[in-house]
Amino acid sequence: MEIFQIDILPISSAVLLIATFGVIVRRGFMDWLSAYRYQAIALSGITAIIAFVTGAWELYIAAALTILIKAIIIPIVLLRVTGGLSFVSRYELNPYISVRLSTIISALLVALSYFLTQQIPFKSDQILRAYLPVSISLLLIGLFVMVNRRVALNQVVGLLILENGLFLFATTLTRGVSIIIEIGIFIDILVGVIISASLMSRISHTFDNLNVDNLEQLKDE
Amino acid sequence: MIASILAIILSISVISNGEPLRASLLGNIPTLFDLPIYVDGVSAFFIFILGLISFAVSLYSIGYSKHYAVKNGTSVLGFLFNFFILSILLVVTSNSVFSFLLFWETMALTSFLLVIYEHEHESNLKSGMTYIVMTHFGTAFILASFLILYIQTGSFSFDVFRQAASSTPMLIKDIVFILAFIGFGTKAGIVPFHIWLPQAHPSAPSNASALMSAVMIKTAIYGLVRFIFDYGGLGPSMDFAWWGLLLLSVGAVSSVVGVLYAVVEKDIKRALAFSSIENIGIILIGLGLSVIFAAFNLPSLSILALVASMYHTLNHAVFKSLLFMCAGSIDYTIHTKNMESMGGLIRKMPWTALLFLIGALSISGLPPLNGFISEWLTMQALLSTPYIMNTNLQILIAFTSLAFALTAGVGAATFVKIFGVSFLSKSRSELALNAVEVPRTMLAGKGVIAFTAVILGILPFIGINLITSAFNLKSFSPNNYFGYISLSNTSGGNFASLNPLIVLLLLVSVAACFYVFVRIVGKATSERAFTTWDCGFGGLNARMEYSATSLSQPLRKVFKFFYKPRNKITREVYAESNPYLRRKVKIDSTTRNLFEELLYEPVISACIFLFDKIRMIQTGKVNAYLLYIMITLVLLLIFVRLTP
Amino acid sequence: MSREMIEFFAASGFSILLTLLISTPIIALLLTTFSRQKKIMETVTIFSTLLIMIQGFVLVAEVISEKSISAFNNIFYVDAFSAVIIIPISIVGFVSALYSVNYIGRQYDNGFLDKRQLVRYYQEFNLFIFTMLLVPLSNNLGLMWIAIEATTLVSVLLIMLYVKESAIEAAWKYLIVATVGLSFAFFGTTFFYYAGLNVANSDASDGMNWTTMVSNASLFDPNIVKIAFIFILVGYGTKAGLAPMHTWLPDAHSEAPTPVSALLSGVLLNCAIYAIIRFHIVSSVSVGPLFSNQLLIILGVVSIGIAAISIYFQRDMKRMLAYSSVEHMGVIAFAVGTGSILGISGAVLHILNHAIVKPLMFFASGTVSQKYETKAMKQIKGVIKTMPVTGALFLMGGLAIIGMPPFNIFMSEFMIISSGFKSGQYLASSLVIFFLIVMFAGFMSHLVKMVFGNPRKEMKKGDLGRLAIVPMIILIILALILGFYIPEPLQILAKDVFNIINKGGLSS
Amino acid sequence: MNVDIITVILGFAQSLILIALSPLITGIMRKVKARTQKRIGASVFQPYYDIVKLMRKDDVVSDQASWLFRFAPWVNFAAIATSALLIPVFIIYSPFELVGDLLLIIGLFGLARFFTILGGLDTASAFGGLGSSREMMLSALIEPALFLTIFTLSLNFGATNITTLINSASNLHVLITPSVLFALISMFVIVIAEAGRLPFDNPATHLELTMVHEAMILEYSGKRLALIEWSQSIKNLILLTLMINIFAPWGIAKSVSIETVGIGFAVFLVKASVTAMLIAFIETRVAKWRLFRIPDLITIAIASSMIGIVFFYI
Repeated sequence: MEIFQIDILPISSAVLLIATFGVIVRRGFMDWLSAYRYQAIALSGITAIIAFVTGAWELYIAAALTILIKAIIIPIVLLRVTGGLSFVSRYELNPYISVRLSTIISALLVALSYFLTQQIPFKSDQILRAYLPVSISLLLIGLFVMVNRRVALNQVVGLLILENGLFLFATTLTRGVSIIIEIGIFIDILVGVIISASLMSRISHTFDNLNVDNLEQLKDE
Repeated sequence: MIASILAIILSISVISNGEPLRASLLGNIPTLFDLPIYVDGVSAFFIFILGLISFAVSLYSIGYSKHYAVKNGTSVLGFLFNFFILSILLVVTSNSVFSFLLFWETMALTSFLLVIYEHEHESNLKSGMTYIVMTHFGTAFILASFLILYIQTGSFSFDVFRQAASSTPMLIKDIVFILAFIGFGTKAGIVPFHIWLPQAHPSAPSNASALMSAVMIKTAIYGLVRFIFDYGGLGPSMDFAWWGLLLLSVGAVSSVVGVLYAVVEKDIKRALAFSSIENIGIILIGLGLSVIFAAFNLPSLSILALVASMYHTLNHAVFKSLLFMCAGSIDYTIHTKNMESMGGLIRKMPWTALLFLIGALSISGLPPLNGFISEWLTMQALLSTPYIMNTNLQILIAFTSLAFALTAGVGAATFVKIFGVSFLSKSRSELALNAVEVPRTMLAGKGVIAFTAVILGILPFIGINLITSAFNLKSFSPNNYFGYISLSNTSGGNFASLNPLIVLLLLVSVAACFYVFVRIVGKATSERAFTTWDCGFGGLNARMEYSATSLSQPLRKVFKFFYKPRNKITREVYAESNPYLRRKVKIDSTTRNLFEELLYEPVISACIFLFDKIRMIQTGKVNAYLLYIMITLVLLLIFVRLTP
Repeated sequence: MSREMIEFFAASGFSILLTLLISTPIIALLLTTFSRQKKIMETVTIFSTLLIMIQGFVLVAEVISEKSISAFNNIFYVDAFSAVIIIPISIVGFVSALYSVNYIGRQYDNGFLDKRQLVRYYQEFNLFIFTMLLVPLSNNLGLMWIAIEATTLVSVLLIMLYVKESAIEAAWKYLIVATVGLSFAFFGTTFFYYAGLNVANSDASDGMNWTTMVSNASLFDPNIVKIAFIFILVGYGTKAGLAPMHTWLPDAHSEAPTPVSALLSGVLLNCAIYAIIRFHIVSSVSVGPLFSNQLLIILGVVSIGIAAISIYFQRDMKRMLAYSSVEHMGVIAFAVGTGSILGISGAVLHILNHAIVKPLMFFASGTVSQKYETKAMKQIKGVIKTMPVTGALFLMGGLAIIGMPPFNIFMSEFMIISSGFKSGQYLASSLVIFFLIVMFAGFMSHLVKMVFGNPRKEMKKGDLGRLAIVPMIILIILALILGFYIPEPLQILAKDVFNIINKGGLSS
Repeated sequence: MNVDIITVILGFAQSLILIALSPLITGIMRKVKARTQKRIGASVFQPYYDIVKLMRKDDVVSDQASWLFRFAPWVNFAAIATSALLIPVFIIYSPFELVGDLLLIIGLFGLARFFTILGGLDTASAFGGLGSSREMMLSALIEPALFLTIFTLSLNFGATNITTLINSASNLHVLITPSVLFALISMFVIVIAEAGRLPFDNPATHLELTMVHEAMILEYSGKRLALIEWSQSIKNLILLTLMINIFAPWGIAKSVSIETVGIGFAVFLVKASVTAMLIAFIETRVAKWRLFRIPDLITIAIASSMIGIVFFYI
């Protein structure tokens, strides 16, 4: 049991990270979507693991919800939106920072998150030690993706990564005590995605692509 | 207007029974800051000035506001005007930091609204902006100084400040004084914070500018007096000497700069505004001297200087309001403030001319009018420098007196010019030709003030005793109003003395005697009118006479280094072949305003440049926005991580 | 206040009040949804907001007497500080509902909006009110987070009301930036909760409750608390428009329909600040006030500075107002950071004052821009001539917002700056004064140019409808009164808030 | 000194004498000047004849002129005559010694000048304006100089009250301290300037290039012109008297008796005429300066009195 834990925790976190890097290195939207799916699945897996370790039954629900919402509903919604979109708006052609450099930067971010979490007393809590840095790095990487990408869709993807980090963090720390909150968060995310989806469709109707560069009219000139 | 009369009565009553009067404006309404009222002699003195001036000016406004009635109702003007008076009144009576600042800002606001009352002209808006921003800037300094006192004493009440004055450490006092000086100085229009004054005063309706120049900028003097004598806890100690020095030198600079700009000014109200700067300078000189004397423990001289300064405050209030009202009357009838298009008004509006003449005489400090008295007192104060046991100070004061003398001389020239150009000789424009005398109420308003000026001139002890009792100083003079002002020197001999009443009598009697004498010697002779001698060319016209610009041309040339005049000469010649045969030569001579060019413009442009760079963060790129968040977060996190 | 007391209150009928308060907007929402008639929707909305206002005041009265109320086993907890937020919500909600009738109605008549959008507007309006009400009421910080997130989503929908490029852009930026920020906020919240978990004596069930957190805060691990507070500050700071996270704010506030802008500026920002301060209390109980005070002061000064500087360059009326909101949020943060009684009561008053004056300004500018058919300040001249009443109100509001007496903000800013000096923050306070002057100059010059001067010839005189004027009149009267006189209850509130913030949270 | 009725009478009389004598001094100056220029020149009493003649003549007044034009000469004369009443001439006493001091005299001169300038401006003549503007400039500079001189004197003699001042001056044994010397220099310059003599102004010409004062009063005629001329020479004599009584107070009567007063009067006459001659000589030596070099001269006066002050303190 102990051994199992010791191995499974780092491995699962590694899987999660790999899935995340998948988003960074690839260019096409579909690839991200798949990467995001993997990430979601990994996430639910981790949730299940935590549930198993801590024996908190609510977390199984959380895991199920994760699968349901993140791996199924959200991708579908996004596909709906981007269905009628042109090639340009579905592929990130020229991000601000090149793929290689962005990979390095996200690696740095991971390192940073490990560095930052050093001062938190884990009280020899394996789960925390394994997942807290990962969740923070997910947070930072998600933000970085949003900063870096020019296409609205990809920013949403970044946002989703960020939310995943959030979710992982929450489950890791709170062990899913207040399930109401969890559900509320899920709903929030869902609504957020839906709204952003409708916004994106509106953007694409108005500007006939999803390029964020269109959205620079409002500024202090 | 009735309020103003009440104000006079109140102040007189307070002065007469030196007992300070206390009240709370909001009674027992629970506010975090109540608005206490505190009227002692000093406030009462300023209330008296306010009451006197506002009474006359309100009288004047009755007629004057018809000027605006045609455009839009006078109700707004009236409301602002009265609110303005009220706020000034409350400023000089309020007894806590909060209420003081509250009414101070209200005063600024109402005066600002008065300045931009004619908001059809862009220029007025601009000058209004300059004014309100400058005065706000000043208020910030005042606030700072108050707050330092507050930290020191832990209370907002002026009473506590008074009690704590002695215990406050000198360093704090110095800082507070500097801040307060800059703050109030901005309101008073000392150089180099004066630039709003010549813009704001001309823009306002004349009754308002009369009040602003006569009373509002005096509230700054009030504040200074309070700070120096009450909260500064001025005492016989060398530490205070440099306060006086500062006041003195700034006063000297202000007076010279003000008068030098005044003398070359073409716009009558601008000229008056500049001369306000000059007079504030003179007041500050007196104040500074009084502080210095006090610091060197020479109470009687200190009293002399203080009296001189306060007397000049009173006088300036009187004649400056008079002059502004006259300028307003001119504007009222011929709708211009430019002296180049006036002239010959003395025939069209004799009474206004007479009143303006009185004002001009007294502001030029000529006997036997009130201006002379206060300048005489100030000069005497300057002449008493040998008592100060510090050579450097003595020499510096000597230089100050040079500045003062220069001011007096050029000041007289200024008003000779203003009166001469605007009232005398031929009318320079159609407007001036069909000028008419202004309605009675306006004349009445001016008349009251002019009368006061004469009275204060020939019976100086009315004023002096008012001041001495208001500031409860021990009077250095007999109490009968016809006595001599006399100062004795070290050897007990008579240092100097003056009795303006007798001077007046002498003048009149001498004139009378010699009139008789002349009539006896040269029999009765007739008088016939003929055209002015025109060197036989025939037909002198208005374009041949001296204009405002040409009158001041020699002075402009003498003080070239200061004015940096630019003469733009445009010639039209009949034939290119002969450039000396000209159809028309046009000379446009403009003087530069050094302060705006060398001080303000660079600073402002630098600030704007900097700000322009800073605001560029609003790029409009959502990515950039996210980046800011990321950077902030990471930096803060690292900060926390590194500081356990 | 002990747990038994809280139980007692929960058991007795006070929670009914809360239930009513919360359910009112929901009912209104349903009514609007079913009756799609313009008139009915308007009346319903006005009525509901009026009801909310009354209930809000009753609740505040309760709070003043009872110090704190909690209900639904501590998911809801109302104390003086919540009351401070509830008052603006109820007032601004009511007046903007009033104003909507004229403004939105006019848009509808002019065909800028169609029927569907009109219905949507009123639905979302009520929903928005509901979500905002939830924030100060909820004791459970997770719930509070959800409420704030919900406000974001609803307000995004409201901004999307117009199908304009600019509106879409603003909505997008708002959505993205605010969501990111809020996820950080959630991070922080969870972190705090975790800190609570580490404390032995607390059972996990109500660990999310603010009351529990504060009572245990002294035992928290300082490192965790610090990191957590950073996240909170950045997160909710984004929502509160503290620089440099304020960048979305000018766009969103300027593109929203005017009544909504009023709500966003007047109330929503306060809600976010409220959240920050709640956590500020916890962290100052745990690691001492110095840490969070410093951060608040720094962010506050930066916000004031950037806002003041940007105001000078603005061309769009509503953007300028938005920046001034940023500036005022900065002032509030600064005030809380100074932490003395003067500062806190100043902050309380400032929250209230800003919530009174800013909507006034938005309404006025909305009316003006409807009259002149532009928001560009260059083309607006001589408002005082074309619309005497609105012009006068506009001028007064402007003077109030830049802190001129005899209006209310002057008083609160005076208190705040003096407390800044009092608490020894000389540099920061001097900077604040300086930036306030800059802001004054910029704002004033714009205001004067708009209000005075000569309007274009073809402009015809006349204000726009009584319903456009009435709300402004109400507000300006409030502003004037509060400029001189602070009613007894308010002073009590201020004192209580001070106790809450300084004396270890729970007022008692 | 003990004040009795005779003293008062004398004190009053000396002022009248001063007023009466002033044209004579002007005449002396002219005579000396003529002589030095190898001319016979008019008699020393010519100024009296002129004044009387002018008084008998009709006035021609410009149709532009207002009441101020008619009023100005009287104010001018009254002011100057009044200031004549204030100064001790040959006995150290003036009945009005407490009425005013040197500063008052400056003030009265200012008053006189004020009205003269206005009178010059009133008639809309180009000459008047020219004269007035130049006079404005000069007066604006001369007044500070005069004030500073008085400053120096009051430092040295501890008063601005003339009687006290002269008294203490006459009591001093060694009079020429550096400070006083500098005061003297500036005083002398001022006297010349105020008298409107060369190099400042040339009272003899009527060319717009050279004249200042004469241009201003160009429009006056008859009685008023007489008054102006007279007041001008009174003013000169006043300044002369001040100068000699302060800087060379030898022989001035300190007590009232026939011989002292006689001596005093005689000495006064001698000193006055000598100084007048001196000025006249100087005038023949120099040419009229360009208008804008004159400020330099006045600046010299100011500077020297400043130096005087500094010397006093050091």
